[in-house]
Amino acid sequence: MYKNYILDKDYFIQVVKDLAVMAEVERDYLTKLDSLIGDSDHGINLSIGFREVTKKLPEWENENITAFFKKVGMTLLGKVGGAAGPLYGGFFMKLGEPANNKEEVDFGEFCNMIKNGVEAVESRGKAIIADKTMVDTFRPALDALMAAVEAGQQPLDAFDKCVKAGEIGRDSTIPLIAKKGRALRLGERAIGHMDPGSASSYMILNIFYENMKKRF
Amino acid sequence: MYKNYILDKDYFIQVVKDLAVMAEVERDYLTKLDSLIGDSDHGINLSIGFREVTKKLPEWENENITAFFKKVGMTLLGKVGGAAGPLYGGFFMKLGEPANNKEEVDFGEFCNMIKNGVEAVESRGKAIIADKTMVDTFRPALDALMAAVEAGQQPLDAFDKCVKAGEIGRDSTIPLIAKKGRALRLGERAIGHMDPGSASSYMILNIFYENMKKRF
Amino acid sequence: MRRLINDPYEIVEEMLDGYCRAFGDHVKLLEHDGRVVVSKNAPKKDKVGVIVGGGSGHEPLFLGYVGEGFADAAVIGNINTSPSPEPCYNSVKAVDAGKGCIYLYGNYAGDVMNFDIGAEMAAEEGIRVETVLITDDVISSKNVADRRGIAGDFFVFKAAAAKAEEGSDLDGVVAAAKKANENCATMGVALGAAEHPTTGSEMFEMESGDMEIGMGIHGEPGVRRGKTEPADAVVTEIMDVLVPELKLAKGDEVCVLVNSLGATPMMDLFVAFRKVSMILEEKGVTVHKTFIGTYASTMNMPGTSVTLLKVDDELKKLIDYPTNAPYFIQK
Amino acid sequence: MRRLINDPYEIVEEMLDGYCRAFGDHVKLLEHDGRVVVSKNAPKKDKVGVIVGGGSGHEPLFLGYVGEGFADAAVIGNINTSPSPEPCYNSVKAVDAGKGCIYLYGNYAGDVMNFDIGAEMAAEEGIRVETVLITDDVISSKNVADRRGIAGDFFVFKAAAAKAEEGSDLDGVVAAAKKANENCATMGVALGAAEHPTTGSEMFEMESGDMEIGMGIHGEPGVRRGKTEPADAVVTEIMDVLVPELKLAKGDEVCVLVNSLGATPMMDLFVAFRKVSMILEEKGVTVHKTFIGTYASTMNMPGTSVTLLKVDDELKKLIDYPTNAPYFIQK
Ligand SMILES: Nc1ncnc2c1ncn2[C@@H]1O[C@H](COP(=O)(O)OP(=O)(O)O)[C@@H](O)[C@H]1O
Ligand SMILES: Nc1ncnc2c1ncn2[C@@H]1O[C@H](COP(=O)(O)OP(=O)(O)O)[C@@H](O)[C@H]1O
Ligand SMILES: [Mg+2]
Ligand SMILES: [Mg+2]
Ligand SMILES: [Mg+2]
Ligand SMILES: [Mg+2]
Repeated sequence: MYKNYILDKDYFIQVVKDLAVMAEVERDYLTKLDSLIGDSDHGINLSIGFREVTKKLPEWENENITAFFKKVGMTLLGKVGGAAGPLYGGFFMKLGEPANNKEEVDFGEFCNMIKNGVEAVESRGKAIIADKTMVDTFRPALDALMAAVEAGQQPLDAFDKCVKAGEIGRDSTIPLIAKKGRALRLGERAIGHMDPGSASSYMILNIFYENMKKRF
Repeated sequence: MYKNYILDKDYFIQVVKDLAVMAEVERDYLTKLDSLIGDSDHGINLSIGFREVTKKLPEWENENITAFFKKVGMTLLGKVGGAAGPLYGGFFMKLGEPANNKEEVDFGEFCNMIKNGVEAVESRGKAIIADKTMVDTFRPALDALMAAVEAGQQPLDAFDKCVKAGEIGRDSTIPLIAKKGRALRLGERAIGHMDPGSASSYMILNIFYENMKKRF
Repeated sequence: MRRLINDPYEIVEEMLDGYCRAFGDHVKLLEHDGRVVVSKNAPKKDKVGVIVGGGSGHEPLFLGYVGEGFADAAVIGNINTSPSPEPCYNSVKAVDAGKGCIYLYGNYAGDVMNFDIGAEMAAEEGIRVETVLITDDVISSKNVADRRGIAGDFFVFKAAAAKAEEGSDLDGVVAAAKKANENCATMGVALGAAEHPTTGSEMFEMESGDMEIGMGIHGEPGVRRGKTEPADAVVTEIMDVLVPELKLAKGDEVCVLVNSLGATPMMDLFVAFRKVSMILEEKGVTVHKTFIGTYASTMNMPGTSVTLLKVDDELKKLIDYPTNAPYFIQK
Repeated sequence: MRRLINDPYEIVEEMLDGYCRAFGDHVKLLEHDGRVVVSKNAPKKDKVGVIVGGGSGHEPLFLGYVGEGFADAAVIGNINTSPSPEPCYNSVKAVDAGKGCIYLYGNYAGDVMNFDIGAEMAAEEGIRVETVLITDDVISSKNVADRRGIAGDFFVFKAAAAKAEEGSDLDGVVAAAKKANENCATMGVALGAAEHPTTGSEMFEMESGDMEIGMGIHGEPGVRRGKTEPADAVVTEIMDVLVPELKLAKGDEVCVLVNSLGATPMMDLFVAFRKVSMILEEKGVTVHKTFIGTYASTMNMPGTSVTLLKVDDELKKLIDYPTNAPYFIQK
């Protein structure tokens, strides 16, 4: 069904490059979010991780999609630490698996990649919806994406739904008390603040989307 | 010649009480002066010293002038430390000596008291005019006082000369490079700043003067 | 920013290089992993390996306590960020002497995830690694298991390390660490923020003259912000939490740690200890040993924490055990 | 103000009370003079009395170095202010064992006046007291005799105290102190001001992001103010002064002290030492021993100083001499 909608290595490389730019541009904003209910480093953590990714990126140009994202994920896991290291490390390491060592995937396969990545975050962090974490972005985004695919929508429509649901999910963290992560101990003092990981997760999904618009 | 101009214990007690008030009111101003070319504590030092003096003052009410100022000076010496402790401690300890254990002095004897006090500062600190210290206030003030006495001037006129000369001396420290005290190492960076000790010395002389005006 | 640094993205590597240049007779960096500080004595024959770690920015915490009679290795993360799994695993490989290893670190989600992966990797090679999470920050949660680890790290590390030195097996070391952790309670107050070298600015906003009770050592928000009160009042508020937490009663003995979070004049720590001591005296609680200084910091955050460790004969012996690490020497 | 205090006019007394409560097995206050901290071992039979002192606010400087193998007494002044003559004299009475005493303190006019009166009072009772003024702050004056004493105090105290422990007579102790002082050079940089508890505000104005090279440990103005440069550049500027000052050449040996003025993260000290070490390495100068931490502070002033002590066999032995004072323990 999505056979004509192909995402190749160039697409994914561009996404990763854009993620690295995002990590710099949004570094202080994400860190500021973390300062209100965490430990003021979420943006810095991503920047540290993606700087390392950027440094190594040229070496990975000949890898297939599975191997490529495994390296991206391993690099984040190894360089970042904290909660974001294993979570986003896991996300990217698992992202490539459904690509089955190929050089390109169609949109349907890509959706399975996203699914695999999100599930990695969930299984590593054990967070569920309304715990005030990145899962509040990822899970509804994934559900919306899968529902749209199920309904046979066009890729851009489907991914628009995905991103929009992620955005709503991200904003849904604002009134929550946290059940996971550093904000957990804040109790009611966490209310009124957006979870930094939910914000960065939204940015990540959106970069996949923006690049997709240039393709489809 | 000055036999009719009597300064009694009450006068000196009032002077010391006013000095204690001055030390509080001017604490931060004198400290600020010291922050520019010293170590930011001259006003604090005086405040610490005169708080102790105030605490003990009631015990000293029956002392004669000599013993009274000895106690004031000893208290400053013991409580203040730094440069100001020995210098003002010495000033007050020696101030009372020419009063020869009496309960009151005439203006001529009082001038000798001032002379004795100033000389104590000079002999303890070994500073001379233009070293950028309290001597720049005290020495010209003393010289002006003695000249006026020599010329047979009225007490208030004579002490007015004394205080005015002290004020000019104080201001004369502004353009100087320091030869003594902490400002010594500043070289040309001391230029443009008033010496804090010369400022407090002027205040001290002025308090003697203001109280004298209420008597004569 | 009021800090003297070079490239903030290199600060951890430069710090570790400087540290090992300074204290090369005590420690070295692992050749193949620049985030693991290992004691020159490790692995020590027939001794359980004691591994501590966490994010940078808490110095001397973690690396300063690696050395003779103390920890065998410290695993170092980025600023305020747990180390990643690889160095956690590498530290085990470096210090294990066949008797297994213990991981000791503050209870933070990030640290747990990363150290756990390290432990799994070690387990795959048949090396047993046990973990004791430190949870001394009493104000951080009602639920003990959710509490953070802060300055109490020092006491837990010390007790476990001494137990390992005494030749105990891993279970014994775990038991000693747990016992120290259970008898340890800390509460802190922040008077301002640390400056993060990467952003070049303060980690959160706080007006001069304000204080925040219960703030974490990563600058995590505490429980109450208000005007700074006199030292004696603040210490009293802290002791009113710590004393019942440890159920201290007449005749009990404690060790006390008055800790600077980084930018507190030592003078103020002595003033604070004075009140701690007076309150304990009043309650008939004896002080076995006092530690005052920078033991667990948040870079240049102004603030102070008070830790009490309730001690019995065993804990006293473990705390008193001779140690010669660069930032904790005891005869 | 970002400090936790009570009445600022009581702060020195409260600090001393807290200190002696904490370290009562090492030191005590003189019963009849609350400004003299005396070692529990003093007077030590047949030993020259080693007395250090100066204003408060430099902790652990002065009181922290009183103890076994180190100073016999510290005389404590108000904040940033030399002690008055009486405690200077009382300290001599308390520690003199018939072999005379040495006064060691930084070269400040106020300290000289007060300690000199103390020495005169002791002389009247036939007790010989010699003074060695410490003048390690190289940038404070071209004229060596006019220079201030700052973090180098630590090395001079250490050398003199060890010499006294070895049983030397007063002349020998004086000679050791002079030798250490002559071979010692310090230069510091401040990045901001300390907050004075009495005024409740910063001791001078300095914008965040500025630095002042050569500022004194009482906040005395230095030689140059400008934008804060990278750590390596600042350390290089400092070393460019210290190395020629001590005429260091290939084959020479030094001890290094990288000192926090109070509010410097330890991380930054290690980064600074890294560059010190690299520069010395390049010049073929060996480091005998390194000290990094808060050794001489200015309450909560952000800033760092670097001290080099050029050592020969005698000085090495004196610096290495075992010590057990609350703020300096060495095996
Ligand atoms: N158990 C978890 N599951 C999912 N996400 C989590 C979990 N714990 C924390 N997070 C996410 O991680 C974010 C914090 O990341 P970061 O600041 O980089 O790490 P750290 O908390 O270690 O400083 C939080 O905002 C939250 O979204
Ligand atoms: N040798 C000296 N002779 C006279 N006055 C001096 C001398 N040294 C310092 N002073 C005076 O002392 C003042 C400083 O006093 P203070 O700040 O209380 O002491 P400190 O310098 O010890 O901090 C200077 O401003 C100067 O007027
Ligand atoms: Mg964070
Ligand atoms: Mg002064
Ligand atoms: Mg973190
Ligand atoms: Mg002073």
